[in-house]
Amino acid sequence: GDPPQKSPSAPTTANAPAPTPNSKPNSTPAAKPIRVGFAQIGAESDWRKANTDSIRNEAEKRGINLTFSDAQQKQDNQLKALRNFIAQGVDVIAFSPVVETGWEPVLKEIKAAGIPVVLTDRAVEVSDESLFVTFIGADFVEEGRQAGTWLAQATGGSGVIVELQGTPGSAPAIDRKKGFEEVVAGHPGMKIVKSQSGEFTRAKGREVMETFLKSPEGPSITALYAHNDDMAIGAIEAIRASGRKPGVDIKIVSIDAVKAAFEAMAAGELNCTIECSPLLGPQLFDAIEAVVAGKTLPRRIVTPAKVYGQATAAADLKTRVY
Amino acid sequence: MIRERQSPPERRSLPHRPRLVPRLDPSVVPSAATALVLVAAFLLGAARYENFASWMVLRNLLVDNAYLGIAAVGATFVILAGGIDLSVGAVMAMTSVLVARLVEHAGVHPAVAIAVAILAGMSFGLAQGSLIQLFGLPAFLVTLAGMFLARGAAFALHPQSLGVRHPFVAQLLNDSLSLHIPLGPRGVVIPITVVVAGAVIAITWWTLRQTPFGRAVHAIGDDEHAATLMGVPVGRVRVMTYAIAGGLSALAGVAFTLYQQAGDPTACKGLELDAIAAVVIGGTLLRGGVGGVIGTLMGVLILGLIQTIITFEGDLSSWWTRIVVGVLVLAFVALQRGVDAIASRRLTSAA
Amino acid sequence: MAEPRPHPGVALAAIARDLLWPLVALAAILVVGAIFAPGFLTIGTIDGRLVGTPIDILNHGSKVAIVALGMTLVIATGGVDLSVGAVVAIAAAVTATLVSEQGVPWPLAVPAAVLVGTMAGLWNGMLVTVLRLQPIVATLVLMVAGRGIAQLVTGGLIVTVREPAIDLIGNGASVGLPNTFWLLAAVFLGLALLVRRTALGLLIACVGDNDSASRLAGVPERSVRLFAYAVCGSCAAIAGLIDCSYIRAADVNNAGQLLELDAILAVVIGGTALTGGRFSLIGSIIGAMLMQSLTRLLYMLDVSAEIAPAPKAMVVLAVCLLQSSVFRAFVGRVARRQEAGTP
Amino acid sequence: MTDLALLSVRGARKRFGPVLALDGVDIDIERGEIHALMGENGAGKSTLIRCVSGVHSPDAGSVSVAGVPARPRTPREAELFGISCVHQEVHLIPHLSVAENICLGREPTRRFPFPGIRWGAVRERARQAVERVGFEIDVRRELCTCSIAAQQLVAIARSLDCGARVVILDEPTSSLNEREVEALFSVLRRLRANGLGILLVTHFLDQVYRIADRITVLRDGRLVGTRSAADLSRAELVAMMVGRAIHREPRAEQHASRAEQPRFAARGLRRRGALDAVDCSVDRGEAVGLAGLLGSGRSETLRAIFGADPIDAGTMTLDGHPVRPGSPREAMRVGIAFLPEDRKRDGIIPSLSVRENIILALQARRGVFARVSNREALLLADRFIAALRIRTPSPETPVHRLSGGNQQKTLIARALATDPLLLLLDEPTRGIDIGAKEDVLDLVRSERERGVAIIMASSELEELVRACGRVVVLRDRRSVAELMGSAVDPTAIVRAIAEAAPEPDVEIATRG
Ligand SMILES: Nc1ncnc2c1ncn2[C@@H]1O[C@H](COP(=O)(O)OP(=O)(O)OP(=O)(O)O)[C@@H](O)[C@H]1O
Ligand SMILES: Nc1ncnc2c1ncn2[C@@H]1O[C@H](COP(=O)(O)OP(=O)(O)OP(=O)(O)O)[C@@H](O)[C@H]1O
Ligand SMILES: [Mg+2]
Ligand SMILES: [Mg+2]
Repeated sequence: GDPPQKSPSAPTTANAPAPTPNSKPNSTPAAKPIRVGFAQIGAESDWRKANTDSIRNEAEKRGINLTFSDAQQKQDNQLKALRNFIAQGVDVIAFSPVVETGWEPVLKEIKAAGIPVVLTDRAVEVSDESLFVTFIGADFVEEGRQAGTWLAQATGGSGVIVELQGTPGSAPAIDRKKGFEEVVAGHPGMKIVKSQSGEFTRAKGREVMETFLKSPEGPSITALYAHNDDMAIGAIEAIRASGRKPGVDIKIVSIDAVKAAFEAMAAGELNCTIECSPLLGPQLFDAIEAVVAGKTLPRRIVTPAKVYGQATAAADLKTRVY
Repeated sequence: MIRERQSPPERRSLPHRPRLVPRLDPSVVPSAATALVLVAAFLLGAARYENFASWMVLRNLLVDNAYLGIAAVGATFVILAGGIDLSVGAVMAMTSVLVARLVEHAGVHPAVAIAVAILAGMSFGLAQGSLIQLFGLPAFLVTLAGMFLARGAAFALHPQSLGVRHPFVAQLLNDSLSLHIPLGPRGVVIPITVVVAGAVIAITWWTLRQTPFGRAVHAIGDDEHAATLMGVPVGRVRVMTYAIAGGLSALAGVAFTLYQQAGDPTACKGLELDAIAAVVIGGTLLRGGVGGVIGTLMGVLILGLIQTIITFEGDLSSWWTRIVVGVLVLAFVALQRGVDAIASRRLTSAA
Repeated sequence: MAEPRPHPGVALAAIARDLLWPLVALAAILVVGAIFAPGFLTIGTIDGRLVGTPIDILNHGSKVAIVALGMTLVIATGGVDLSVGAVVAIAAAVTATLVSEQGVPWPLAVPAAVLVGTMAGLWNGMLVTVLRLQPIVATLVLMVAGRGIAQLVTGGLIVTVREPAIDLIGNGASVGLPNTFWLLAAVFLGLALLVRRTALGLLIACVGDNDSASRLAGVPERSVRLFAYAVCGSCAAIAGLIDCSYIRAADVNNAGQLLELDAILAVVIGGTALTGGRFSLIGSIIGAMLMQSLTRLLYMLDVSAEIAPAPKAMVVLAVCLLQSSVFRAFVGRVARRQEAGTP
Repeated sequence: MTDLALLSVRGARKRFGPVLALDGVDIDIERGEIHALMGENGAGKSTLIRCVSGVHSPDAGSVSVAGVPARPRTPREAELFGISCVHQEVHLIPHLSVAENICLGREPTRRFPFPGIRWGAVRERARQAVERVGFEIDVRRELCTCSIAAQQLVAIARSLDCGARVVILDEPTSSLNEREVEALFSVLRRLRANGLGILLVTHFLDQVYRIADRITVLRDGRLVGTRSAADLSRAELVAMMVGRAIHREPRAEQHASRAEQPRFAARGLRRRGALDAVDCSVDRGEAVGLAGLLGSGRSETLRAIFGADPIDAGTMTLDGHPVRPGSPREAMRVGIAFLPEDRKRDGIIPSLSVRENIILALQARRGVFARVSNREALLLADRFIAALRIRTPSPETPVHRLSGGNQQKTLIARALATDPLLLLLDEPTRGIDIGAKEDVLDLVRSERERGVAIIMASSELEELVRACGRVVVLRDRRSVAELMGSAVDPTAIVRAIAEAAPEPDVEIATRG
């Protein structure tokens, strides 16, 4: 996808460009409420928490009977939950897969039971595309590209960059790295000198940044790209402790746009964050209701990535809900 | 390893007179307690949730826990022999990636790949067992290191998850090799992984109860020094238990690969603790020497049932899910303890 | 038979012998670091405090070391505590919520967090001593549920802490060295006094070595165990404070993840047997610092995070092999055989 | 003649760190001979046996079986050479059945339909094996539910089951009563008649002279000599063992006058399944013995008094005040000390030092915060090491390195260090050599003279008679008689024990 830039207005993802005609059947068609089984990855971050809240609130608002399951970041738990959804006889199953592979057998069972599947946030890799109806979520590669593009602009296409990657093997980590590298490859002046996993956490982000700063390349670092805001915030601590000014001596760009990132931007310590909105609830249930109503949906519904900078941070902070 | 002593054995009157009432075999008490708890939990679920008491739920319980079952059987061997194996989950991940890699990238036939993976797992277990036996290193430590190594190896083999698309794998799972049981509206299909897990449990039961090797496993777990003095080849038996556990972890990894038709280096994190919990809930003492595989089977089912109950509960937040899992595990262990204690008091007073 | 009279020197020699290999390994890692990772041993100053990788190691290692100290006591009683990671999260959550959301002043919030940790430890101890659960299982319960409790406290969010006093714990320095180091020193001294000046050390070792005999010798076996778990909980809570201070927030999902394994490894490397009995507090600190140095070294050598556990495992195995008398005897035999083989 | 010896050891040497446990020991065991191995605690008897049976490998020396060099590296290999061994502490598997314990490692198996153990055959063989030692037990029972004595007999049955040519028994009689000892000896005689060689370690001189053909004595790891039992007087034997003369203390004089108020009195102690109305009292400066058959409730009585097991009914008074210790701790607080019967399980803290083991009870009594200082601990340790002649390289040696007898003395020292009002001794001389036995009995006497009240359970009537002025006889978990003054003598005790004891109820019936 190639989402256009939009003006900052908080939870407006429902009117994203993709969902086609049938995105607003707001009254439930049957007297009996729709039963939806949703298998969430876990509650590993504020982003995820906002995502969960959005889905729950929206379900409540629309009077949908939601069976919610939390997989604690484990695929096996999620698989069990999906099978139990079949046993419970829900009308629609939605889930955010922990990893991309490994869903084929269970999706086949779900299909055999005649239950439509909607994916959110992360995709699955299956040989048979008919196993799910649609996938609603951001494009991680695009996010990486946006971050790269912003950094290229901010630094005039040059810089000594260090990268804090996400959890090894996870789809966002792989794709955000890929998108960013694409852009960097187009700017001979930009160089990624260090790249390590900070496992998406503040503490690891801080620790790894400390080592970056103490390596021989340390003094020459001018920019940091972090796969999520938490790692960037951890790294800010490390930069400050090393006697350099985060956001000034070292430009920092990260992804997610959680509230803490806006606080950091307002304080001038973070330069830019790319939004990957977690508020997927309205979009998700639009899609689900459409499926129940028998309408066809596009295979891919992209939630747009949006770039936030320091300039508007203080104002944005007031309107952030997560 | 981690030692937990029980209260001293029940002292019973020595003079042996023939009994009118046949005595309950003390070794079955813990398993019986677990079974009781298991049935009670299921009935509770059935009373509380609609659609709970269905063949589908029972089948899911088996399908979703087959690989954990196989891994837990391996853990049973090791724990009975007085050791512990923390490498289970990592070895599963390693073998699942190995199979995927061999099949998808090297074009090896899945059957061969599976054989290679199981051999790899056994060798891994063998290496761990040898370190433990030859140099007297604590099992906890060696297998913890093993866990790190195997996890590293899994990532080195392939850094992301990798789907297995070979038709043979699909065929392994398709109807021809599965059990069809005409129950419920659509019939129940039991995939091959469950059948394999069942066979593993049956064979293990036989091995542990009916063969000299199995008795030696119990003996070295109970009192290693005595077993040595009694001429049991302690070293060989111990190393064997780790090799078997490695092999079974690998088999579990294969089952996992079939289960989701993919190899994933991040898979099964922390599964070793589930396996150990299953073994312990099943009444096997971590100290070794006492317990058996039937208990483990029930322990696995109890853990699975907890998951099912949580899904059926339907609206637990992440934290309540964790808290409920913790509380339920505690409740099961405590209940089992209680039933066990009451039963053995019965036994003593009957004596 | 002439009885050689033991004097303090004997005890010191014994300690030195036990710590030899962990120290050798630590030195080896530092040397490797100095050679292959430029700047690994460099120490400079900023604003009158020392900075550099060794200081970072001290700073971050202190957190693990404090947990390892508590864990040492539990392991010495023949148990193990898998819940320390979860207790770290709970303590961080309690501190952050009290300070940031309830507006409780830090001098109350900090003891409250430690108290909560102690209670968590007591809970574990109760399960072990009263319900007689096996320690792995007993503490597994809190390991699973504890993180949930922490999330419950924070509502699943990362709670930011802006209290300067708390910030100082993990990010400040006194007399040139990080405050975490001084905190570690204080915990160590406190515990060392407690176990050496009172009979606790002896009683803990007895209970771990043979609990039934200890009971018959009048040792209050349950209280001793309870005490060990409670101390372990408090230590974990202190680590929770540090964790909270490092990132100026309570990140309950990630705080203390896998910390139990690090702590156990540190204890074992430090020479305390997992079967219980004799223990060495200083050994555990060395173990923790060794693990932390290794982690740093691997970062600096650009070893990717997914592979990094493997070399760590190797080092742990190597240290334990060196400590194992069986292994040394084995090496000795092989060496002698080779000597004999070469005429 | 030596060439033909069934088992022959030459120049065995074994060093444990600083201790030279064996120093060039030679021993020969002939066909059809019962050979006694004697020596004080720590003389190296068990070490010698372990070297022969493949537990330890000797540093130097040779072993041959019927002239064929044999160097067993594992107990299994030793069995293949025809050497079978019953070790000093019971070494069996607690949670396996008696039958399995007897057949473990050599179970009869079948191949069809599945390979597995033939349980019927296992049980049958086990039944025969226990019958051979003249002992009756349900072989399906879990071993840990049997008493130590029964376990000892199972171990012996096991060793005889494997068709060995040389049978080695390390203190097999230490937990057996007279009757069982006699049964065992008749088995040994039968084996001797069948041409087996038997090596027997025991501290009981009577038993040695009753059964042994030759006697080998070790002292401090060195061979003192091998003599024919018939030519060796007791005095000479003792001199060989200890290198000094033992003066036999006269039997305990009767306690002068029964005081108004006994120091300790127990009435109607009852505990379901273990005790059934036991009365017993003891004055200041008196030693009271508990006599009875195996399982008659002696240990249970002592444990109940000490609060180690809860009682269901009964009263106890100490100096007139009612006491009812709910735990050993409480018992110790009021001044009761206890020496447990099972040294390995309930006694030693294996990896702690002798010093720490000695002060443990004292420390526990004083409480956590009143630490026994190093100085005081060393003084105490030195005092008891000297007083009890504990043979240890240093007070800092881990106690598991000591020989069994010296471990026992360490435990007695632990009890005495608390300076108790009432001392409970359960089999205090089990597994102790005569020198040490004298030491212990001396100690009992001197403690008694200091005013300590002592209750002592022992299977050795001789010893009981010598140490105690009064003996309470237990039968079927009740106190049935009390012998005093001149009535205290072994025959009277045996009569009291046997009186009205219905034969079939005694679980170990002598056969053949
Ligand atoms: N495993 C061991 N490690 C260190 N020292 C040992 C070991 N086994 C025995 N010893 C030492 O060897 C010496 C001989 O001990 P051994 O057990 O052979 O004596 P023993 O004659 O059997 O005595 P007892 O009659 O008390 O059983 C003792 O000084 C003992 O401390
Ligand atoms: N190890 C044991 N296992 C089971 N029952 C026992 C055991 N020891 C004793 N008993 C039972 O407890 C009761 C009292 O035994 P206790 O040990 O007090 O006897 P004892 O006279 O001291 O015999 P022992 O010679 O074994 O020391 C008896 O009924 C006996 O059968
Ligand atoms: Mg001996
Ligand atoms: Mg007794």
